[in-house]
Amino acid sequence: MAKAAGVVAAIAAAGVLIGFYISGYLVGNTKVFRPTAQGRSVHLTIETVAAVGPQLAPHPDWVSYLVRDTSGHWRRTTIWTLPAHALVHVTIYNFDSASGLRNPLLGRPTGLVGSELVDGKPLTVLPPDQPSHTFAVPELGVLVPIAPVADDAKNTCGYAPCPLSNAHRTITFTFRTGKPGHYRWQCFVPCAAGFLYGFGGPMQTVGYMDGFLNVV
Amino acid sequence: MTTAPRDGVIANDGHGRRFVIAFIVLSVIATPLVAIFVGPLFPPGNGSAQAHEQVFDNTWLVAIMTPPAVFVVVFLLYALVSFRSRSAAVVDGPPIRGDARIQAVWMAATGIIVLFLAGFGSYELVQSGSGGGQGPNPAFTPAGASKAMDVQVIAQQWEFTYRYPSYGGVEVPHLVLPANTLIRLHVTSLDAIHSFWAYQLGVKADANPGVDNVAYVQTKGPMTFDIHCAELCGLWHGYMFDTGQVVDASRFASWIKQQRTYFGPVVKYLPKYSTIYLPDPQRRAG
Amino acid sequence: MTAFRRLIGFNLLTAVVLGIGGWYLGWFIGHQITGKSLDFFGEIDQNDISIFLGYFMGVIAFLLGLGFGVYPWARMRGYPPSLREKETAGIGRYFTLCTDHKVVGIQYLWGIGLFFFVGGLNAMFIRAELLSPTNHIFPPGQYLTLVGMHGTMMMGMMTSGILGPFANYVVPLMIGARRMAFPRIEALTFWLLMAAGTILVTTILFGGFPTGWTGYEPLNDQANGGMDAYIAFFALVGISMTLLGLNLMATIITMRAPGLTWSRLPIFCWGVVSTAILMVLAAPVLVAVLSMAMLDRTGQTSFFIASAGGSPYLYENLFWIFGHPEVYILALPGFGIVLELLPVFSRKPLWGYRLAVAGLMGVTLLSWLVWQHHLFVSGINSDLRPFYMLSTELISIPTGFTFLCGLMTIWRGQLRFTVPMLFCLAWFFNFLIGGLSGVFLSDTPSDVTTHGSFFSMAHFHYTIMGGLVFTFFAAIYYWVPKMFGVELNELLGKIHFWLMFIAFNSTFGPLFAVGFLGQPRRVVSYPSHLQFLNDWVSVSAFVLGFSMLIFLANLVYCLVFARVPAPANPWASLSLEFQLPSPVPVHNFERVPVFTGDPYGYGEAAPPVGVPAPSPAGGMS
Amino acid sequence: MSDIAATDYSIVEEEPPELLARNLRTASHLLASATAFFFLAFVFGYFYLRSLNNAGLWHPKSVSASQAYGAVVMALTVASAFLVRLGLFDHRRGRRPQWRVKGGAALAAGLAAIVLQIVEWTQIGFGPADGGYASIFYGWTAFQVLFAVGALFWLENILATSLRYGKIASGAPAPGEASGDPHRTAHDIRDPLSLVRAGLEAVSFYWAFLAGLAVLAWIILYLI
Repeated sequence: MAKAAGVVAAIAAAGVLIGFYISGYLVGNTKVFRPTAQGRSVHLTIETVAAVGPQLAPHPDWVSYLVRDTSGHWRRTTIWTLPAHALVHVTIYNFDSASGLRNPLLGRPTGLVGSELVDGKPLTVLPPDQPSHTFAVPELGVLVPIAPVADDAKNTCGYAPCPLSNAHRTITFTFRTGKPGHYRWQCFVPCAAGFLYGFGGPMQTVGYMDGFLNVV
Repeated sequence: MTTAPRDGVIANDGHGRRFVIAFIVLSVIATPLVAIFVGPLFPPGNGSAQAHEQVFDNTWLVAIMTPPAVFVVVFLLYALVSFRSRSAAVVDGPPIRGDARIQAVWMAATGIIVLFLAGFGSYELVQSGSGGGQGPNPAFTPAGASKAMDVQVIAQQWEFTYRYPSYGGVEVPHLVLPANTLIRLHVTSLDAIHSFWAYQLGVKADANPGVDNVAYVQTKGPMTFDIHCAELCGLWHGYMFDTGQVVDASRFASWIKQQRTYFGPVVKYLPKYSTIYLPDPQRRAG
Repeated sequence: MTAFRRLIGFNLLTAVVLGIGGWYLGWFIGHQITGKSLDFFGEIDQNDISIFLGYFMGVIAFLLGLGFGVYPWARMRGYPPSLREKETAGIGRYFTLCTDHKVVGIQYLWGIGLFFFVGGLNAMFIRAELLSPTNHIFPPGQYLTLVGMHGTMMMGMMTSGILGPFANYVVPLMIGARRMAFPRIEALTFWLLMAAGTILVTTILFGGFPTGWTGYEPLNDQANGGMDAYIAFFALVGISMTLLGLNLMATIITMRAPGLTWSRLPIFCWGVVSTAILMVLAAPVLVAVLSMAMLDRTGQTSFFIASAGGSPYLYENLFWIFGHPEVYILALPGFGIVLELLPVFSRKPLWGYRLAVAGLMGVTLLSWLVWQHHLFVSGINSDLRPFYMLSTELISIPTGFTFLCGLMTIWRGQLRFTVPMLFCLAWFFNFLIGGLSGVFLSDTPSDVTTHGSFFSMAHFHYTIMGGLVFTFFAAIYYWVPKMFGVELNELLGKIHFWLMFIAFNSTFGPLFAVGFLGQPRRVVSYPSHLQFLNDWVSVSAFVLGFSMLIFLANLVYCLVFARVPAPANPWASLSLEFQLPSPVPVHNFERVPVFTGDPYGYGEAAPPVGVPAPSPAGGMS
Repeated sequence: MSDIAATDYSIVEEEPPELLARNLRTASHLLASATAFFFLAFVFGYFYLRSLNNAGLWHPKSVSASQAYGAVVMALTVASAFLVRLGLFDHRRGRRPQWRVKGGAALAAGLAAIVLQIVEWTQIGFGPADGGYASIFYGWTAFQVLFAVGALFWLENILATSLRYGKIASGAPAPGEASGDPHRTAHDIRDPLSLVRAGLEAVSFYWAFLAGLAVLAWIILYLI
């Protein structure tokens, strides 16, 4: 009897350990955000920040994308559910300064409906020393370079969430989602300072500079 | 080597002969069947001269390997059925400790197979480089390599882009190649190691930072092909895929013209065409 | 009072407490050296120096807690050493530094088994993720960590999978020795391995690592802090392997009983010697290359950064100079087990003993000359490819010797299909598939398609899982009755075998096709037309995982509940370890045995085996 | 699993006294092989990176190691190994006091080499970040120091045993002195002086091997 109890206890302990182990791998998921759609049209409001801050993430110094939810709060989630064959109108407020592209090709916006507007002016190409980030969905051919806040700007944002009263650039553009699928999006600017080739940390962790578009 | 009695001396009951006959008969039947029916199923198809060679090579390999496979499987089946112990008590078998003749035949047979395989593979490789990346100074080039068209594949985390040095050094995000042309692909990387795998073209070449990895491919007719990254390169390795196209010459000309117009504004910002780029590592330095 | 004293002595509990304390001390010191004030890591909240110092000081404290400090401290002060420590201290000796090679063998069996199941659990998660062509359970970064954990855990831990438990346990018994040459080093190899495995599991706390088991640069340098766990793990495993190989080699060279000449040495010991040679020579290269990677991550060096005067090729070359011998370190003990067990269950002498030894040694030698076949499309030395193609394919000649000797041993035998025999016979089939598929990878034109795809993954699972894990289980079923003095249930064993064999082939067979159809390795997402094959593989993999549970159930049932005492020689083997009572007395032999022949004299009028003149040692309970 | 009751040790034969010497000799050879392969990685790295010279940063002009420090460190290591070898000859001839003097001098020379190496790092004028050569230089010398510390620790152990039993002609410590357990006396080395000879033979070989590696390091890192 004692033996059986011991074995049952051992199995239970193993189960707890395994559950704990799995949970270690599942924590990296961020919550899915679903913007409200009007027919075949969706508005997304995003901000890109130089440091995500201690409130929103375990790594306060990492760069990150944030998205504005329906109640107007900035949330750190990069998995967005969007309707298929829809027009997505995106507004990005960028609070970060320039990092520069390694491949200047990626300064040319592609795959958009209409053109990319930076502070209301259409953009043909962003010179390679300027982008602070890009918003890119390679499978949809979408690539949007994001213009930087000037290095000498006043009132720059420290830790996110950043209010619009801080120095920022406004980028607006529209793209079409296409057929249902699970598309990754990422940033192509080596903006993860302190990591080799600027591509570690936030650039390799979903929830900061990478995410998914769940097109349904 | 050994002084123990030879197999036949113990009991000349025909086990050895029966096995050898079964092996020969089954090999003779199976080998051509495998070569004819399994061989053509092998990848990567007939998308390029290199892909075609690989299928040919794979067909030969599988045909050569059929007899050894038949040997081991038939041997095991025969032995397990014939020599299973039929008594409940533990009975010893005959104390055979070796046979120099069998050993010599085995060594000769495996040696011949191995040398043939290596010779055959080398011959196939030397002919054209077989579509693999060969580094900056390819040792094995196909005929007419000096007139090949250069295309640069630039891998970065996590996308391939392509440069056409003979068309004003324009860089584009998708690969289109002209049909029936010998292409010299220069594969390089701007950060981690990637591997450019154009599956239907039979091309695979690692993209290393600071290295010009050259692979030759002779395209055939118009087709589309899949491109994957085949070397673990970080978070989006599994999503680093794309589709490329082979189109006939006139369509290629109009396509490249269109690309030069669209990407015209960015060409002036591109670095001068070079076989390698050495980006600033942006170390975690103080 | 004595129970309390026992708790605070040198044991696992003390070691864990001290280890955690040591970790925090190292972490703290690391932050003092490179705090944010120094602007060394100014912009990231990741301090690799802290993590490494934490791991190394944690390991040192852990070893001190186990009592490894006593001996060097005594020697430093000039005291002569005691040869042995804690041999007869009851159940507690399994949780501390113990120098009885039989205790270390059993420690290894449980320790390795634990991490083997952790590695297997990762495989289940990987296959669960691959049920769907898109990412759906684990985030892609965590998926890569799972892949890396599975590969690294298996490669690192199972390297000692046979040498750890079985060579440590039976080699001294087979060669008529009372102990290993260096009993404390033997214990050290085990505890280092346990510390290493624990370190690897902690990678998830620092963001995991994205590189898979190969840890290629420069991705390695770019990765999160979890990469440091990989580096520390593999470096410790490398040190453990070097010492394990050194100890086994020294034991076999110096401690063979009288009459046990090299030509009478049991073939398993030859397998151990060949493996140990590779361990002693290859593992230091691994430690060196990981040290370089560590310096790149912490010390600003640029061994592997092309833009700063280094080269990622340096890593690839050095890693595979270790890595290819490493895969033979995994395979060769399996050869030894198969050739050792077949005579017992065929009731025939080992056929072609010298050829078998030549095969093992030939593989050992040739495995050094083949490493660039991993780099056929990497763009280095294209003119050397015919050479590496030839040298790689030449390995099939000595491997063929093993096949011939094994096959001819069962020819005309009196085959008894016991569970260990079934696992050995499965080895032939698995290794045949593994070996033949290897030809596609060694042939450069064919390798262009198969390299880096699921084909190569299926190939090495056939050789390593089919070659090592199957023989690992053969060894368990063969020697556990000797090690624990308890019989294992044969019916459950056979169910385990058949389920495992069928599920194994059903898992990895289709993966050849998946690779040929163009699915690269280590992807979280794949073309949707490959979903059927991937789902088939996943379901088979779950059955494979379930077969392991049957094994566990068998083990628990037999060792905890049934406890049927095993006879001293359940297999009627002529090998020396089965001439001893079960369990084996502490000092193995009352009198040193004298050999007059090898242990394979089945069917011979006067068995030429040197059975010692043992009266089972007195004082046994 | 059932526990095994204590075996009656008196029935167990004693091990042949030369076994320890054989074990240590084998181990020192194997350890030297392992060490050789460890440093082989650095030798390979040196010539590989040198031949590639990526980004022209293999060996920038500003990077030059100090010839004086390098030569002195190498010479001290070699001298130390030579002294150990001389000490071994003394011990073989039974001149135990002379061996102890030479052993102490060897220890001092070895420690001086390590200290000088550390001083060199602080004085050298380039850091590990300065290209391929600098990486190899720092990596190689750092591990050279680490291995030297290990070998010197081994030498110190033997010297300490030798000093502790220096006064007696054939050392026979009190039963159980080593293990602290009078019931396990059978497993003490009965004659610690035999241990000194075996250990000395082994450490002399290994330390001479490391000195050879130091010469190799000097040739590769400083001369060519």
